[in-house]
Amino acid sequence: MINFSYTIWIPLLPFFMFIFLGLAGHKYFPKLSGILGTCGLAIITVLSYITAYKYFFTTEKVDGAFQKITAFNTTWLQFTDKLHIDLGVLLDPISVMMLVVITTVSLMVHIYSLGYMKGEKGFERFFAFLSLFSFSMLGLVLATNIFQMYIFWELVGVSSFLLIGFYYQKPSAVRASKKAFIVTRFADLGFLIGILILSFNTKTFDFISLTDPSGTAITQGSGIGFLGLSIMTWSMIFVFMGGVGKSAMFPFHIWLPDAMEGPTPVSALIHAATMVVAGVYLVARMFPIYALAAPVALNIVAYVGAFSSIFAAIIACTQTDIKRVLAYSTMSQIGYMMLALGVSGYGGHEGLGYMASMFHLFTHAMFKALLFLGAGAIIHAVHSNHMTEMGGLRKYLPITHITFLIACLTIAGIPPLSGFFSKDEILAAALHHNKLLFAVEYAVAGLTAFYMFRLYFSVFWGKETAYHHTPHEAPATMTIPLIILAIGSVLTGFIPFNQLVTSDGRAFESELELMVAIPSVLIGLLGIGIAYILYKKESAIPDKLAATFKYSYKWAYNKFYMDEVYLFVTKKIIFKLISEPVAWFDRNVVDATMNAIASVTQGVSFRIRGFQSGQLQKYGFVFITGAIMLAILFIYLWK
Amino acid sequence: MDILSLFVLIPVLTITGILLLKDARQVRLVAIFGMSLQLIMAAVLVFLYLSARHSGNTDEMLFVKDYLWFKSLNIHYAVGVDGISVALISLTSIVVFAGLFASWEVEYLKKEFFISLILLATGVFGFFISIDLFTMFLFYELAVIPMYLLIGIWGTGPKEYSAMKLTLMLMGGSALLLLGILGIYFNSAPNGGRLTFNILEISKVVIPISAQRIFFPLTFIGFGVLGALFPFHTWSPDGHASAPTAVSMLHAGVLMKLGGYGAFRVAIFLMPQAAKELSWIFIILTSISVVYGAFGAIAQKDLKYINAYSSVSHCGLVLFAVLMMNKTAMNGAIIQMISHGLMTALFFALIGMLYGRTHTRMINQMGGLMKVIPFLSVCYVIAGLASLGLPGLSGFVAEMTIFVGAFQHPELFYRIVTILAISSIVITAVYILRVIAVLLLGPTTNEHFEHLPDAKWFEKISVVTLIGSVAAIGLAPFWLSSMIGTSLQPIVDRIVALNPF
Amino acid sequence: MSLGTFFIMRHELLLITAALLVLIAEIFVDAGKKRSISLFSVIIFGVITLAGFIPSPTGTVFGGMYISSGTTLLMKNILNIGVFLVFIQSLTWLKKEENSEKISEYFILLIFTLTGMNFMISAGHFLMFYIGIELATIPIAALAAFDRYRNKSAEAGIKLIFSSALSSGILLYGLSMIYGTTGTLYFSEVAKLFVNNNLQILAFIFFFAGMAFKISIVPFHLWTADVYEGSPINITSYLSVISKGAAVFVLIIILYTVFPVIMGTWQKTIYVTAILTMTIGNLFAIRQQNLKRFLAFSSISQAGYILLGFIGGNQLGMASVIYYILVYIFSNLGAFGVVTAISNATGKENMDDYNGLYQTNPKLSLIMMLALFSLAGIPPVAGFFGKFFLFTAAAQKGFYLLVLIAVLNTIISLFYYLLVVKAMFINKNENPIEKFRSDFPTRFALGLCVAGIVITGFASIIFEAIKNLSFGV
Amino acid sequence: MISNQIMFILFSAMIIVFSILTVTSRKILRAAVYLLFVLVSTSGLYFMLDYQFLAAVQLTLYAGGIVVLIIFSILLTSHISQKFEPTGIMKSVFSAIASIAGAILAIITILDYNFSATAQAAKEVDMRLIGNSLLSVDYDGYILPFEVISVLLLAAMIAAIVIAKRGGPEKSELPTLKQE
Amino acid sequence: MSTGIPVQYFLVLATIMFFTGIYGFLTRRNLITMLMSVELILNAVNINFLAFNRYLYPHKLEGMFFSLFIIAVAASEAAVAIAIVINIYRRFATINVEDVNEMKH
Repeated sequence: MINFSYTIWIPLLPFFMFIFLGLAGHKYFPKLSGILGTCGLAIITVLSYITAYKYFFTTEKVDGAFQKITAFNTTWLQFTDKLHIDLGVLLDPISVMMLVVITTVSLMVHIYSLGYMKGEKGFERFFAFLSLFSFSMLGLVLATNIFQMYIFWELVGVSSFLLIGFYYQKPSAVRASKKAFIVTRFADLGFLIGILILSFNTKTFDFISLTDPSGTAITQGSGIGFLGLSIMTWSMIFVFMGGVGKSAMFPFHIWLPDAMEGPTPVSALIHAATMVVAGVYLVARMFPIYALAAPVALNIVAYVGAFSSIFAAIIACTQTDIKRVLAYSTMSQIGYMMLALGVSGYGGHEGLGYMASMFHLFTHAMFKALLFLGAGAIIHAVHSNHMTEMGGLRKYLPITHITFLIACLTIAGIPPLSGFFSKDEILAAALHHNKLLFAVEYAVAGLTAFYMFRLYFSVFWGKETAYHHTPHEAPATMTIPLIILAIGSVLTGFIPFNQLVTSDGRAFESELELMVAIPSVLIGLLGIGIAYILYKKESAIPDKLAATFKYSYKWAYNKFYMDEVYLFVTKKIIFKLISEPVAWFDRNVVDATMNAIASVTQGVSFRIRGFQSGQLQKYGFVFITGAIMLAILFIYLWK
Repeated sequence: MDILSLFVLIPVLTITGILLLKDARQVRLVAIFGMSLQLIMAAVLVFLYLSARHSGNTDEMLFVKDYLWFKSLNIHYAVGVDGISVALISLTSIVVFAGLFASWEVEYLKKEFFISLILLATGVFGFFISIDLFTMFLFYELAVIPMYLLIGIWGTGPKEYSAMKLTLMLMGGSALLLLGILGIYFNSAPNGGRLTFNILEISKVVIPISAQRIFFPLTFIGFGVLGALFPFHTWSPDGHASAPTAVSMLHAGVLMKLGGYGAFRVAIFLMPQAAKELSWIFIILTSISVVYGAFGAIAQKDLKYINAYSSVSHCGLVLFAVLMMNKTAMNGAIIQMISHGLMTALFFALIGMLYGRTHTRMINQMGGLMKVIPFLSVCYVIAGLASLGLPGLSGFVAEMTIFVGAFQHPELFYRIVTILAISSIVITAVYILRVIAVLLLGPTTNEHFEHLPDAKWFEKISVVTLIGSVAAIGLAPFWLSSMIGTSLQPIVDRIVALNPF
Repeated sequence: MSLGTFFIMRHELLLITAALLVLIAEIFVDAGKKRSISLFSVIIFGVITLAGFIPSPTGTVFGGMYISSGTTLLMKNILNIGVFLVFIQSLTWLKKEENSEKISEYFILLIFTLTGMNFMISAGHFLMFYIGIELATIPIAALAAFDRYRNKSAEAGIKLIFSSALSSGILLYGLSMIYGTTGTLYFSEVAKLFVNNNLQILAFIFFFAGMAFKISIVPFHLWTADVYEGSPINITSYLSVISKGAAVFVLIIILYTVFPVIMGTWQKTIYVTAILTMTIGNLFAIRQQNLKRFLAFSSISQAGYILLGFIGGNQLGMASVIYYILVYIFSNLGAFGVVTAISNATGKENMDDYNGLYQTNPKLSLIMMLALFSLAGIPPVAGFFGKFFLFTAAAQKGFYLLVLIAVLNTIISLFYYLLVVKAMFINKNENPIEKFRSDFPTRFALGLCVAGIVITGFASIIFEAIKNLSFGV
Repeated sequence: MISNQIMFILFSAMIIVFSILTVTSRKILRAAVYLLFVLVSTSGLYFMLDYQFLAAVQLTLYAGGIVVLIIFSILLTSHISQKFEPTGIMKSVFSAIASIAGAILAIITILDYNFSATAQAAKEVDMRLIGNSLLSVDYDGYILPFEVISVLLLAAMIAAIVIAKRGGPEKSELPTLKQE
Repeated sequence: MSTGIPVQYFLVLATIMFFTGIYGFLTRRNLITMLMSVELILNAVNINFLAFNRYLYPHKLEGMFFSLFIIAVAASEAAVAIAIVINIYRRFATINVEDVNEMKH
């Protein structure tokens, strides 16, 4: 057995870095903190790669399956004898894979930020927050139990909040960060309730015992029912609610486009590559339960994923802010992953969807980070987010152009780039499972190609725009990560995921299904072609199209008015319909009752002052009547 | 002299010292000296306690001292602590310590201010060390009454009204409590023998269930008033809003904890059967407190009101958890008391400091303070995050323990109510973020705010002490949790023995 | 008849002697030096107070007319302490020019009243009781009208004497019925012969009304406020503390020893009147501006609380009542002492005048606050213990509802006590009462009161001693 | 027998009638005289009950002393022929109701009670017995009250003197009309 | 001498007198007439005591002595009361009880 206990340092190092930079960075070495943070991350990236290597290639498999290795575990908080929150490191294929993804993208983003954030106020704060995020995200994926996951789940939420609101003097950034936090918090409520229901029935938080296919949790969990569904299904639906929030699935997706107010490297890291896939990771982590004990919940996962992906893809076609396009694209792609999980079964080839999902997660992290960083470079050059203010940038930004093109081709699923492989697996899995979902995803593939190339053509080709300052290529700290990620996007498709990351840890055989692959490439090319026609050169056709489908366009452009619904719920319902009445009730009913007691007392006091009339004879009268009344009372009435 | 009585003696000596001072300038030095000593004593107590436990002492209460006081009524001055009291004593020392630094700049009737403040602390310390109901009650009232002067003299806004309301409502609570205590006393020897006020002795017998049914609600509501139980919480917003900084800190941070502690130690521990029988009523009330307080906070504009309603919500959670009557939930309740004590004290300290600079507490009149006074603002954010239950800070530990514990309740009704209570964490997030967003973030709206000074050294001490404690509990909750848990065991055993589920 | 008899009666005899000594002094002291009489009287009285604590035999003399027991001695000693404090407090007032001619009368009359109270307490026969009560009332009426130049004082006198005449008429009617139904007026015999019939209940109620008048129990209390307000302030404190305390002592002794048979009836009577007394007293007190009047209503509500100690008919009840009276003496005299000091120095008696008092006279304010807190029953001062024991005594016999009403009433009372505290500490005033320094006797008396307020509570030995001397039905 | 009853009826009628006149007469001096008649009639009852000593005391102390005191004070404070304004109607009605209710209550209760005479023989009430009892220190002896009442009388004397004594700032000898 | 007359007669008589006195006390405006009413009250009580003593408990003289003392006390009470009444007259220039109400509420 290989000793993995050093892996505890993978999350801890960024944590200490955060404390260190957070407390001391501002005063003592504001300039150096970027380098320090990057170095720290470089170390853990190396550690992660070593771990991945050791785990996948040197650790012995038992019974042909990768083992779940608890590299480190300590009790953090004891609830009851059985229920306790542990903090530890759990290594299994998906967590190791996530280690690689997170550290890679994070390192790239760190390096990129050295250039991108240079000279910004709060440079050291930015790196401190990045470290905090890295710590939280690593803690999340390495969690040994669901409660640890929840802890880090919250922590990534807050790091996301802090980073979205990095430009805290910008009202839109503040609003966006608030919205992101509250929406995900609401979703996390479901997660927490799910955990509670789960733990109440299984009496454990521990992943290994929870997800053991022959363990009590799964075998007994489907029994007890509530409202027609088994308790386990309920708990999994609630848990999934957390995933929906974090992964920006419909209907909790509304925070994601706004989150683009954050600095672009942050969008790349958190809102494209890592944090937003936490929901996918969560479902994958709990996959045996979903697949074996809560199939209804798994179906919900599939449909939510499918709906989100097409929903987002449609919106993405109409947006003009490049980051927003990318954000919806992210949502759409995560929908893919969710769908893949949803259509997967457990074990062997049945688990194709699971593998495909993880595969897509991996490749998506590469190319989406690349897209965002590329977008960052563009924004860096033109100081605007809007496609309408760009055009013909290929001349000014050659490296960005090339890498961006690679990324676009990848996401469009053009072979032999990585996106092709992973998307193909997903479509294959969907086809085997559910034709409707397959059709949806097939359409989404076309839409994806279309809107990505719409973006690409608008920015790098299209009309010649006059710029105030001539755009120039980003510095090396920014271009190097682009190149590295581009290489990654190209190559990662060849990683044999079916050997490494599978639903039951055992390798299975899967081949490229040409029946799926060819049509998907074709529809990708179709999308690219339409985009080429419409956006390669300045043309009036898009506007005409938009005018033709006025209402649908308007709906899509306004994101189907989801933000308005959100506003309605928060402002009108929560604030006007609940909070203000509660506050009013508190002041005017509850408090007023207390005050009324006081004023009634005083009122009575005022009313009865006539008794004390100062008239001696009235005193005597009261005296006599008092005595007589008492006598009557005790002689006749109350003896 | 036993170590526990020192906790009463040191404040008394400090007060005497302040009284004897001729020079008003040294008042705060003496006060801080005394309370620092108290803080050290608290640390020593924790150490002694843990080492005694470590060496195998399994008594329910440690360091028990018992002096006969009123022989004919069997009233004793009896002190003793278990892990719960030790934790709360530590909390009190920390908050008092921070409170003194937060009131560094009090100038008006300085001497009297510090005396009242420490007197208040004396009551609280006394309450936590007492194991005799009479002394407990004595200290309880002793803690309440200085509030009147503290708010009335040094407060702001409609201070006289608030002070009066607060005092009268709390005394109303203690009136019910008195009745409850008498009821317990006269039923403390159902099998004959000597009546007693001693909690430990009473816990060895079973109070007749008919008596429990009467006196449990009285005692629980009595303590509940101080613990801001709906609908007896309305003193809290007004009181906190009018109180000077340190008083809000102490009051919300410590005094409200007397309610939870008492409800737990007296009402439920001594009368578990009635507690179980009637808990559904109070569960409903407390869960209303939890949700209602949070919603109430959303609609407020005054920072202190927001925090007061937030306290209603959080303290409601304490009582809620206590009523669940299992070890985990109760453990959570105690941690929540400590956690809420620390972070609400932190909040009030910060609000006081902000008010001292901006002269307003209306959030809509402020904005963009982060840029101007980053230290205080960051601290405010941390406090807010603690309040909304961010992992790594104490609020999370407390809330999760409560929720997990409460959810272990075997009856479905309780679990559903728990889910309702859990929903408060979202509402909490809403109002906390709203405040942070409006108050600290965004552009600096008011030009007068451009040149506000950031925290002074004494303010930093105050704030850092509290944040340090919040973070310490949040990062390493296991020792606190196990210290409390060990002490809870006999209590829960008794409850379970009397209430087989 | 022997010397022992005299010793048994030493409280009364010493008092009469003291009164006569003052009378003689009055005759022999020159007109210009009358003021020295006050010091002389106080010293004599101090000696008597101390002498009261000398252990002495107890017993029944004059064929059962006079009973002395540990309890009565205790009560008398407590009253002595109270009167001693009142005397010291009145020294400043007596120095005034207009009082110079009447110093000795003041002392003589008060000592005679106290003698009457002592006889009342020690009575073993209703005749003694009646004469005692009259001796304790009639001179006070004259003292209430002491300030002849003030309308209010005269009004107080007339209200007191006429009310008391009416009440003693009713009391006597009741006594006549007791006599008619039992054939005796000796306490010990009445106790045996009493049965619970209608006429006796009527008799008891009338008797109770007469006593209730002295204690200011609602609805027999209406004279209280006017008389307290109008009387010279020291007489007011005497009335509110000593007079009331003595009546309480007598009533509890008589209820416990003479009327145990109709305990059910008097428990109900007390139940009703206690609730009325507390509530009405409190409700009236809320609105008062004049501090004397304020304290009058406060003392009415205090009487209501004291009744809680009666109701159980238990030993604890008597102990708590006696203890509470002791505490009440210190607390109320503390409060009155401050009012007196300020009234003497400035003539101001209104609550508004007290605004901002703490700024100018912090010590007086603190004493006032302490006294009021003691009256309100706030720890750690003695009133807290007193109230606690009263409530415990009532709860011991299961009167929880009554205790609940009482504790709720304490909240109202806390409200108005806090109003005074608020005036002194919180309210701002353009021209507060000026800073002044009280003379030695005032400070001495206040010091004693404060010591009493603080120590009586904590020193459990006091309560235990009282408990040992108390008895139940 | 009959004469007794006639005498009783006579005395009681006088007492009741004059009592009522005392409390209703609108001329103060007449009221005083009616009171005198009541007191004298009462002493007649005492004679009927064989308490000659007390009857004598009643006549001298009450009729002689107190009534004279009252008349003096009337002369000091009122004009002889002064007529009172009639009492307020409400006040009279309520007072009457209270008094009559009280009287009815008391009478019913008294008549309800079965007074049984004791079998013990009556003592002959002569002056010697009275004197002995008054000075006896034993059971049924009244020396202590006797002594105490002397203190009371002394106290009352001093009390009356205190009020009458000069001292303090007199306003004016002639009283001014009360200011509203 | 009193044979043939039941004791109740005396008691009823006394009661009527007593409550007449009370009525007077409650209605007479003049302080001196109020004092007269008090005397009526006390007189009524005396009749009670004596009737009881004679009829029911003639072997002792308690009732009689009580009456005796009541008379004495009444005398001293009247003396003090009249002194105060005269004082009132000097202060208020009236002895109408309804005007003596400077203090109220």
